[in-house]
Amino acid sequence: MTPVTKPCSVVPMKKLINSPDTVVADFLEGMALAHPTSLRIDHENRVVLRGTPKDEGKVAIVSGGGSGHEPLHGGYVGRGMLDAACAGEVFTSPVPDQMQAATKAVDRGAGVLYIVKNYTGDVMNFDMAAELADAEDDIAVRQVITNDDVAVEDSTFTAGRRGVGGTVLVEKIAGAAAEEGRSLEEVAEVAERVNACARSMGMALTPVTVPANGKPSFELGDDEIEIGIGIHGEPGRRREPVASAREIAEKLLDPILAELPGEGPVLLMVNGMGATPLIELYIMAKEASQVLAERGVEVSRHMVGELITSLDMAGCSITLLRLDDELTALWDAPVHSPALHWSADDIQE
Amino acid sequence: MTPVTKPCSVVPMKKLINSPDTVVADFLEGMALAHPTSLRIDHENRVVLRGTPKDEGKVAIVSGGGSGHEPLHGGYVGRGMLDAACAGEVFTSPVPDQMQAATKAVDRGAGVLYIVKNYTGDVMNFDMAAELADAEDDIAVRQVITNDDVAVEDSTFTAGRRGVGGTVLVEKIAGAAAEEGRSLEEVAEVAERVNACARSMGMALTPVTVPANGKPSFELGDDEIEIGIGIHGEPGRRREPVASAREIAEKLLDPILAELPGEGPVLLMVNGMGATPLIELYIMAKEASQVLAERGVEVSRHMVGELITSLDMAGCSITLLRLDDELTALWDAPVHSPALHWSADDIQE
Amino acid sequence: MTERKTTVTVPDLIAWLRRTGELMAEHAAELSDLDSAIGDGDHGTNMKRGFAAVAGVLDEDFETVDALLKRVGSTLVSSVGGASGPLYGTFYLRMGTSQKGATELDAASLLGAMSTGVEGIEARGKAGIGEKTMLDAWMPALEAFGRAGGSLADALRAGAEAAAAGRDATEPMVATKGRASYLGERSAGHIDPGAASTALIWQAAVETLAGGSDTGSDDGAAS
Amino acid sequence: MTERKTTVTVPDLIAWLRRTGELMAEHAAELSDLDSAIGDGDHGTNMKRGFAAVAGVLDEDFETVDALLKRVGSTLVSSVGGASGPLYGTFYLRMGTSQKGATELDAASLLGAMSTGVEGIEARGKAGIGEKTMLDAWMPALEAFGRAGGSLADALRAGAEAAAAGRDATEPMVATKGRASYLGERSAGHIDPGAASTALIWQAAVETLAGGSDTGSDDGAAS
Ligand SMILES: Nc1ncnc2c1ncn2[C@@H]1O[C@H](COP(=O)(O)OP(=O)(O)O)[C@@H](O)[C@H]1O
Ligand SMILES: Nc1ncnc2c1ncn2[C@@H]1O[C@H](COP(=O)(O)OP(=O)(O)O)[C@@H](O)[C@H]1O
Ligand SMILES: [Mg+2]
Ligand SMILES: [Mg+2]
Ligand SMILES: [Mg+2]
Ligand SMILES: [Mg+2]
Repeated sequence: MTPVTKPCSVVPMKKLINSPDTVVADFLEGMALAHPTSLRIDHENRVVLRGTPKDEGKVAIVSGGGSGHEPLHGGYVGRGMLDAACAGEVFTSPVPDQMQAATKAVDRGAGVLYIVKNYTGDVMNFDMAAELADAEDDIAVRQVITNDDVAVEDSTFTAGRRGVGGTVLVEKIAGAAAEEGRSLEEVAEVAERVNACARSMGMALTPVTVPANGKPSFELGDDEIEIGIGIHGEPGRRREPVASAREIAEKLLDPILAELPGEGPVLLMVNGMGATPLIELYIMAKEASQVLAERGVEVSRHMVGELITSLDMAGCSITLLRLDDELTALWDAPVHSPALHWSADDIQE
Repeated sequence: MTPVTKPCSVVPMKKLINSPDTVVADFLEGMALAHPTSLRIDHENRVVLRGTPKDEGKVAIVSGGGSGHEPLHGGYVGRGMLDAACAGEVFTSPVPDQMQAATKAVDRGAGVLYIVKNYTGDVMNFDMAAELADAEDDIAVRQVITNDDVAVEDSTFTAGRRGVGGTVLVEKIAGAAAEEGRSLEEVAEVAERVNACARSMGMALTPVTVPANGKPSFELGDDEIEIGIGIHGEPGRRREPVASAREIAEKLLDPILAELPGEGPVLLMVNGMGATPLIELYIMAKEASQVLAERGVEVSRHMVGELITSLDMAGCSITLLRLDDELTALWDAPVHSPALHWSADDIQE
Repeated sequence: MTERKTTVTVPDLIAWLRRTGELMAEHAAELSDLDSAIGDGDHGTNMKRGFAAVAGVLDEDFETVDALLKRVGSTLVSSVGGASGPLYGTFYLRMGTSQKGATELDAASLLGAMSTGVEGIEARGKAGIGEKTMLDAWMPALEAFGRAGGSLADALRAGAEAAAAGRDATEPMVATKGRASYLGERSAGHIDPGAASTALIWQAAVETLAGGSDTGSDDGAAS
Repeated sequence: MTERKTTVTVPDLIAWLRRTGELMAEHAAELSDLDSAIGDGDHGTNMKRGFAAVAGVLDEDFETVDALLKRVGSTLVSSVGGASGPLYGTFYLRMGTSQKGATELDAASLLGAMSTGVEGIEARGKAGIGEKTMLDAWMPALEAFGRAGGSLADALRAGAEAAAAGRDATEPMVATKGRASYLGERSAGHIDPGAASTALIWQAAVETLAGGSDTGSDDGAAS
């Protein structure tokens, strides 16, 4: 008998999944089971919808993108925020059919706003969907492209700044504006304004492993961090030695502040990239707050947590949004989604 | 000139911290800055308190334990849940002085319930605090020790089952009971009942690195997982090859179901250990729901997220709580804490 | 030597698309590796998924070239996502619409159809030559195909060789479109994954449309 | 040979506590490593932090043994946390209260004081001998100290040797108390960290209370 030789050993992935092929379908089934009444999921089209649609005559908001950024976008479907989220494959834009199905499902006669992160694929797929909505379904669609990532320095020689953390803020505030009964034009305008007033930058302690690839997206030494990363395992602006929370806060905030328009108080969002313990995010929130205080920037609203992630990447991003009274009031308005939740009787801060 | 020899190179830790010594203090400062009105933090005693104390005449609830399990416990301070949380050093029980300060701060004349996870250190430190409260401050104190971890099999030859995921449920439900105005006796009774009806089990994909140690708490091969781990980097019941989400759900649920008392519907909690992406937790929620359906167990409430963690450990735990009408109503009652939040007008599910 | 082909029929196109799908599946890991270096590491799985979906519709009845290609294009649009889905989808959609009612294509109309398809890629992606995208394989390939003269087979081989050369020529380029553009100078030194998948499409064309068993071009994807 | 000591004064006790703190700091990594194997890896930092806090109060004025030891005990309780905080804290608290008003201790009263302290550990932790805890170092140490006869120095050395032996004897034990008990049989094969820190306390006692420069015992912590 010839001895059985072990095939070139492939180390199985350390992930709570069944198979790389079923990640998105399984995830959506889990969401449906975990939120049986507040969400409704169209599994065929991979669209997450509110359990109870919003009132007739209000603008609906659709977002979506590649999966792997949870809770974005499905976790933000709910009263006061999104009406539908289209889940693409991991790190791959959804296809126009999904947006078309979402658009038809959520339109309440007042039109639909698409919130799209600025990636070539997302922009093209949402574009095609908007063309279809217009041509086939006669539904008014407006699009807002978010592009808040200051890590992309030279937007004339690139596909333009990426949409990252600011997207969460656009979705929240546009959602509140739509809930107020504003017109499609007005909701799009406020969404544009949030995007124009938001700037972000991220960093990674570790790369990300896409289930379908099974290996890290880039190599990072034990004593290295990557500054200016995106949310798809793209390498960043530069590689540096491990630094303290304080130093990292400065490395992220200084380029943000250099490009943040306007004056006055800001919203500070400290976001974990997927595998970052909450205790570390609060430490980053402290350092970021202190850096801002030293720079003379008043922080009037805070949000800390894993809000827009990159699978199992450890690291964080910081987003600043320049606030005014209108944006503040829309921010404070109630929101009832799985991942973002506050009510009228909460004191905002 | 003699060449400068590099000292035995210590790889800096990949964590968003300033120094292992300041982790807890920095974290609490971050919490204070991020929640300036809803929380108040006594930095000297490391106690997280509600921004607005509850009404006079209601039972107050104090919990606490080692840090590193965020959002537990500080993230659960708020209306409908805890009145105060005492933060120990990382993975180290707080000291009696902290509980004493918390007790004095939160007592509204109706006594204080301590919710304590069953670890020798926690039990002894809370015991000493209860003795002090009684002797020095004349405040009525009752204690509930949570011990829901079925990974600890032989509780007569051990310090007894550990308190893990069930603790979150005890804190939520006791908090709701206290908010209703029940007596200390009654709140303690319902807390005991939740603990008695809850069972948990956890698993790790990776070990945990305590900042003060700078190295992983145990070694785990690239193709190994650890079943039956605790939340302090303790090794588990046994080591096994990497398995699918479905298989892991069975490995955790079968021992839980073997020890879960009673009949009827359950609350299913799927918890991430600190470095687990939400997409994976929802996949686990799907698999757990399906295993339970096959075992004939009805799931009437769900909670999915990072709720009781172990620093940067990747992995998950499952907790089941056998529900009845009273526990269900208390579960559904509003809660307004940084980490757990729903309001009276949310449809529970 | 086998019979010399001068036209491409609907079954020929189906064979081409089927072979394309096989090559995408074979080279999926390679394409994703290229994409990991300068993008998000999914180009191989995207192409594999898309052409698997295409293979699923190839058994339907197609009377005309445009019926087939439009079905292929919309299948890609509906199944790929990302940047490559709308781009390749648009390619086949436009390629089809340019040949309304045709049941076979000679070399000239094949060139015309593909040119219209590539114009669709340009219109959708707003990129031009030298931006380190799939266009850097498409454009030289079409040019070589048009210039080749001679037989359809020779023209296809010339196109495939130019596509492979165009693919390789993306290596030193600095990307200014798509995800790779975020890397700036760091994008140089890597082959563009979309250019590599385009070279595979041309390899499949040679293998299926040129007639005979000649597989002329090199292995199509970068090693 | 230096003068033979027969009693322990308040300054002697202060020297003992200071030396204990030094040893805890020196051996912190070792103690935490022992704790990582069967616990949560913090025993070294816990002890280091606690005795650093103790060192911070040793400069206060202490007239009596009980004033000093009660202050030490409550400082440990207030600064250590975990299992070891209340246990070691209780030890010094009870040791102090057993000697109300004393300004120095002879061998017999030192033994009595420490025995009362250890009873406090037993009462607080509800453990007994053989459960793989610090008691497995404390109990043989006290027994050897009591049995030793001879000089205070000899008794201390006998105690320290027995503490070290007791520490080593925890290695094969299966823990049934504390965090290590969760490991069941897997707890065997590792020295108990609390027993190791107790052996350090005895090592410090020999170095500071026995008189002379004799440091008799071995290095105190397991290697
Ligand atoms: N604007 C564009 N025009 C033409 N081709 C492009 C453009 N943007 C990207 N591409 C092509 O798409 C390829 C990436 O496809 P893929 O990885 O599937 O999508 P994504 O970038 O969305 O992950 C690139 O290698 C490039 O060839
Ligand atoms: N019930 C007990 N009685 C006596 N000693 C105990 C008991 N439980 C634990 N210990 C001791 O405490 C030591 C652990 O202390 P430490 O690591 O500081 O606390 P924790 O276990 O809370 O992390 C153990 O090695 C053991 O010697
Ligand atoms: Mg992609
Ligand atoms: Mg501990
Ligand atoms: Mg890609
Ligand atoms: Mg310990």
